Amino acid sequence: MPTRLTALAAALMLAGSVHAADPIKVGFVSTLSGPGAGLGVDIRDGFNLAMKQLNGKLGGLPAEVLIADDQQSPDIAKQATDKFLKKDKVDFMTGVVFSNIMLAVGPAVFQNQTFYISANAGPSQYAGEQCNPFFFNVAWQNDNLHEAVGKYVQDKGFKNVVIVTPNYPGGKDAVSGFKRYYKGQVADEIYTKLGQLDYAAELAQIRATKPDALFFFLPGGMGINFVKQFVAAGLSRDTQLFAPGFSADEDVIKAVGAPMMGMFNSSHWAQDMDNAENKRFVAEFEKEYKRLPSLYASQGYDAALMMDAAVRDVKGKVSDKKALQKALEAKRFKSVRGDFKFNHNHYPVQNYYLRVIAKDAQGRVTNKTMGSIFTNHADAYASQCKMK
Amino acid sequence: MTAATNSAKNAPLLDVRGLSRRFAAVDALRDVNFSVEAGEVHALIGPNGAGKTTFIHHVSGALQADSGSIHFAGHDVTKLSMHRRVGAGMARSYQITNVFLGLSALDNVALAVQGRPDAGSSFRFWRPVRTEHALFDAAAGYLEQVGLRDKQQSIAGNLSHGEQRALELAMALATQPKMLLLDEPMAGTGPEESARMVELIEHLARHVTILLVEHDMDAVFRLADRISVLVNGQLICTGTPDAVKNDAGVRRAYLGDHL
Amino acid sequence: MAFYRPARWQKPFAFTVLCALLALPGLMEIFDQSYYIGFATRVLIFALAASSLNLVLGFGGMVSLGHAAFFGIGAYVAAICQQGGIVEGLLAFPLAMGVAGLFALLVGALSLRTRGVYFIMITLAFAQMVYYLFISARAWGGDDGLPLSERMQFAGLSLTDDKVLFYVALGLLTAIMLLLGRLADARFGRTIQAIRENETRMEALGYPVFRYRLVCFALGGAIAGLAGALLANLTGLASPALLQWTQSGTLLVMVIIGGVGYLYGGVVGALVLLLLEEFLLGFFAHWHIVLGLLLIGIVLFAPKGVAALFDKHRSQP
Amino acid sequence: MTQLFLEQALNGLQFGLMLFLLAAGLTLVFGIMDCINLAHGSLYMVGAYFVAAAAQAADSFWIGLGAGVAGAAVLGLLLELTLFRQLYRRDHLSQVLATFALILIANETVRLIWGPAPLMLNPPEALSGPVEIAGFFYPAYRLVIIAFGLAVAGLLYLLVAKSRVGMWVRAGASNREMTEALGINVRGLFTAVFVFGAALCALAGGLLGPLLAVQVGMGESVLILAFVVIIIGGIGSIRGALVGALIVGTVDTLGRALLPTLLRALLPADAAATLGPALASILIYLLMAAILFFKPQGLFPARA
Repeated sequence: MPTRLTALAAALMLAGSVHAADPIKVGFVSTLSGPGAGLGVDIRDGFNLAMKQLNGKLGGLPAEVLIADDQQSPDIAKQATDKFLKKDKVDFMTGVVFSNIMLAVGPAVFQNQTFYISANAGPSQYAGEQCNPFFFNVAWQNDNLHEAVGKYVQDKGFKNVVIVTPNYPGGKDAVSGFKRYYKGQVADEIYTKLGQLDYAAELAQIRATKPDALFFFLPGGMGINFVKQFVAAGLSRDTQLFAPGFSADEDVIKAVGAPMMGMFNSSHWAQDMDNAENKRFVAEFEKEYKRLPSLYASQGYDAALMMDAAVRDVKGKVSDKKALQKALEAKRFKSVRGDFKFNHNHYPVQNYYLRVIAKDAQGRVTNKTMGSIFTNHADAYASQCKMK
Repeated sequence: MTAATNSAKNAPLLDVRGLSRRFAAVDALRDVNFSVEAGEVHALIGPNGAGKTTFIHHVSGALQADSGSIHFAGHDVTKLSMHRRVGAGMARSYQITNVFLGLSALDNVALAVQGRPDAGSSFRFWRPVRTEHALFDAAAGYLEQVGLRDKQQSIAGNLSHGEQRALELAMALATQPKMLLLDEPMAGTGPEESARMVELIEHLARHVTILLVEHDMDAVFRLADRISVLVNGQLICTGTPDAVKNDAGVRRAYLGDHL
Repeated sequence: MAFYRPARWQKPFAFTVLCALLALPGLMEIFDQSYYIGFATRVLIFALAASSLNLVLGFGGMVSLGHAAFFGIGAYVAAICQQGGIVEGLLAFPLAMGVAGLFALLVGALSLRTRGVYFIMITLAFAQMVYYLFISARAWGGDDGLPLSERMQFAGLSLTDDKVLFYVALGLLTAIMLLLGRLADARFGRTIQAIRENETRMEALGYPVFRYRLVCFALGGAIAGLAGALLANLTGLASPALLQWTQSGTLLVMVIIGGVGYLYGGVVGALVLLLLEEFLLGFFAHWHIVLGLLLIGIVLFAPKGVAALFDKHRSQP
Repeated sequence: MTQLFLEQALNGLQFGLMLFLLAAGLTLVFGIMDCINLAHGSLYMVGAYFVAAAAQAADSFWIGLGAGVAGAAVLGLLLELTLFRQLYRRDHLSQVLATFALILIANETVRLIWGPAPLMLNPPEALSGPVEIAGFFYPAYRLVIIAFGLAVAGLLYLLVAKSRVGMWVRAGASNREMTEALGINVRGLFTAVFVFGAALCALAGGLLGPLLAVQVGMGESVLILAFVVIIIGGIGSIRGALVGALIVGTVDTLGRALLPTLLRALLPADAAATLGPALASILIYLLMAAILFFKPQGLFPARA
């Protein structure tokens, strides 16, 4: 559903001649409807907030953001991407939430020599052997947040863990990430259908297993339902819940509320992080959208900042792909997560923190940063990437 | 019935034995024994709701009986589907006119010719039908037999009721039947048309065996060699028109109902 | 519903359109609109799929709500072939047709024994079963679908060039339309149309109705399989979404918009629907509301176009 | 193990009863009006949205449920009067097309009004926790759903089997012409049945809302299941719908729970877990095919 959202300076468009400036075009294909919609909407809102702060410009040039909903379906995403690449001839692509969709649209984007700035999906394929000069991930590699949880669960001495993830590439990455640092017994690995909403059967299975900890990665509405049903089934009495930040951020907290308090999770970003960029981001996001930003929103925001800095760096000459790649790699923007740099595979090397869900000073249930789990952590696949 | 009976030389063309059928709580047909000899016109009569149409449906294969057997031309057709019975030489016309209204009279009959086993398979995907002259020549012949020679190119929907019934007869004939099942061919026709229809059936009867179900008693007594009477799902009498006319049971069932 | 009889202008008109289409890719390149070559290819492919349903629904009178299954199977066969190293379309496309056709034969053999709503729902249920099968098959990509790492070849020509794919799709559509046009007028077409009009009468004329219906159903499935194989090449993905029943509904809508039982009904319907989608969507994101109202309008106020063609008093599955 | 089995059986019962609420209306519309209604799932979706919206506005789940069900009944009434009444006498193709169009309209309208993101509906506070039964904890809310389902099933039984209206409905399902000939206001009866079906849809949607998510497209997948239920049960039969729904609910839930365990003995964990749910969903269709093979009219054919 490509709704043409013209974020370009209207005055300039109306006053200037048609040829005056070819705007920088960004194709934004994301999941904006269905159970995964919360994620895409947050990325979009974060991205748009940055565009607003930049006065609708990227690197000082007028910019246009074309938005399409992939409905969490790989082929709708492919169709929309194709249109953006071939018809609108966009300069950047971004927005995809889910790794399976990323893998479906990636080849067409790379073949077209268009830069993809992933604000979320970080499949292991693109971090390792299939790494590509045109792919950047401004968020994390899929495994990272799971690795952080795995390390924490290991350090805390849990011995019997059940893992629940959806059956898709991101879910596989989650399991391998978690198990890379958690060395104890895994009582059961439960794979659900992507988009599943009723977990009655799985919860009964978990109850029968009697684990002391449960690690789950269920993005969006799936996680919301899972936590609600987990609590309703009375399982929270005997089993400690752990999740990556994806399953314990504002979207889930807002829907589930107080029952989530005390749940530990991992993230590379938190809304209480103490730096000027983040304070401005959180305050303005709340003002604009009347809710707290999630990590997805922070990633969308960073993606826009990253494009802005790179376009400025090449002085608007986005057709010079080599120069643009260098500029993107240089990472000349200030991220809301604090400092980080790109690895040679175009994935971030950054810190990961432990968060816990608790009430903040204003009495809202939200995430609180507890300390760091990893510092300057890179992903496990970078060594397989032959790109320099 | 056994094969021995069927192979007997003078076996009837159609031989129905012990046919029964129940619908819910109603006995539609009860142990009906009925036969049609080759070459005769055999009429089946009975009051409304006696089960005549149900009986015809069973003979033609539109319905399957609970018990009993049907033999046709020496073959056991009890379990055969309708189109196989047609292949064995049984053709039927319908109470309600049943032709393809959108096609010309000639096309209607050609479709019937095309369905014949000797006309070859209809799994032909390329050659336009209109170039298959053999089908249309044969069809024209049947139209002539029923007196519709001048109406070949008329769309069936534009024909008069009587003409449509005649067209249906032509289609039935085109299947080259050994026996024609005519279900109330006079229904809904005016006096003039009925007279023509009676003539037509008389004419056809010279070539083909006919099982006739009809309400029009004048027509029945004029056409039939033998008459069977069905009352409440039971066959109460079979015989020559005169014998049936004088049968006490028939008078009671039939006339008694009316008087 | 009358038997199919082409209008006199139909043939020259179709020929003119064909000639115009031959020039389309060149024109699009001149105007730097090569995106629309892909779009036009999509229209051609859906025209093929809708025409295959039109054969089943329009000519055969079978209201199938599971046609997407054959469409999707064709796409998967193409993707599996490509992964398995069979990249020649001359080999893979007939294979896709064969597998889809055989499956249609199986589904038809089971569901054509039923009538009315049962037939509609059973075709729907079979399609849904296929959908779940493919979703579960990890080897074939499960939920994510099976990607083609590269487009196939056709008679040695690489389909990676959008223009080549366009011409191949155009050529195949032309060939199939030619076949369907001849078929409608040949014995087989006459027979299935007559069966649609009056099943019992045809049975009473000695036609093995079931067999003709089944062949018609399977042929429709095979052609849908061809369309699916082409679509997989266009999008580079055999997606389970192609198998979903809503896809069957969309094909049905195409046929009905274009004209049930008209030779070019599927083609016109695919063109109209995809054009509407491509251009209305930009203006009104919720254009499905308009489409829905339009369809209801067709049903209620243009029964000549739809309902009268399938008179209830006549038999139909 | 018995505990696990018992819990899964309860889950199956809960799922089956919700399917019954959907299938009951559908089977009557099919059976009596001979009308195929693909938009039945949309009534379920719209009903759920009504309930969610009303619950948010009133800040009470129960008020929301009542208001939402009433709203859906009114919508059903409007649809029956304006559209379905025209469709009953049409051929099935027209019905398929018109009700497919309704799905498109319903999905888009809901998206227009409530946006593309799912609505969240929370169960009443008191029911959000677990209760202890037979030595294990079970979500209180699921028990409430089961209670509702059983109550509706009981009510329907009384209504259809014992009341005069029910007699007409049964008569209508088995022989429409006869019922009309007996001078019963069939038109009014149709309207009433349709409205009742719509209300049951909304009830199911509203009750499942807190468990699942209220979102666009939620009606389509459940519609197919409802179809399977009534094919198995026999079109037009309430009893068939109940039995069919319980069979489908139990087979689906138990299959989903036990097949992976079974398969795990034979296959690696993730392969087993992948195959399991899919096999379980196919299980229903295989069951349907088998039942149709032996009883083409379903288990409880309404028509003789």
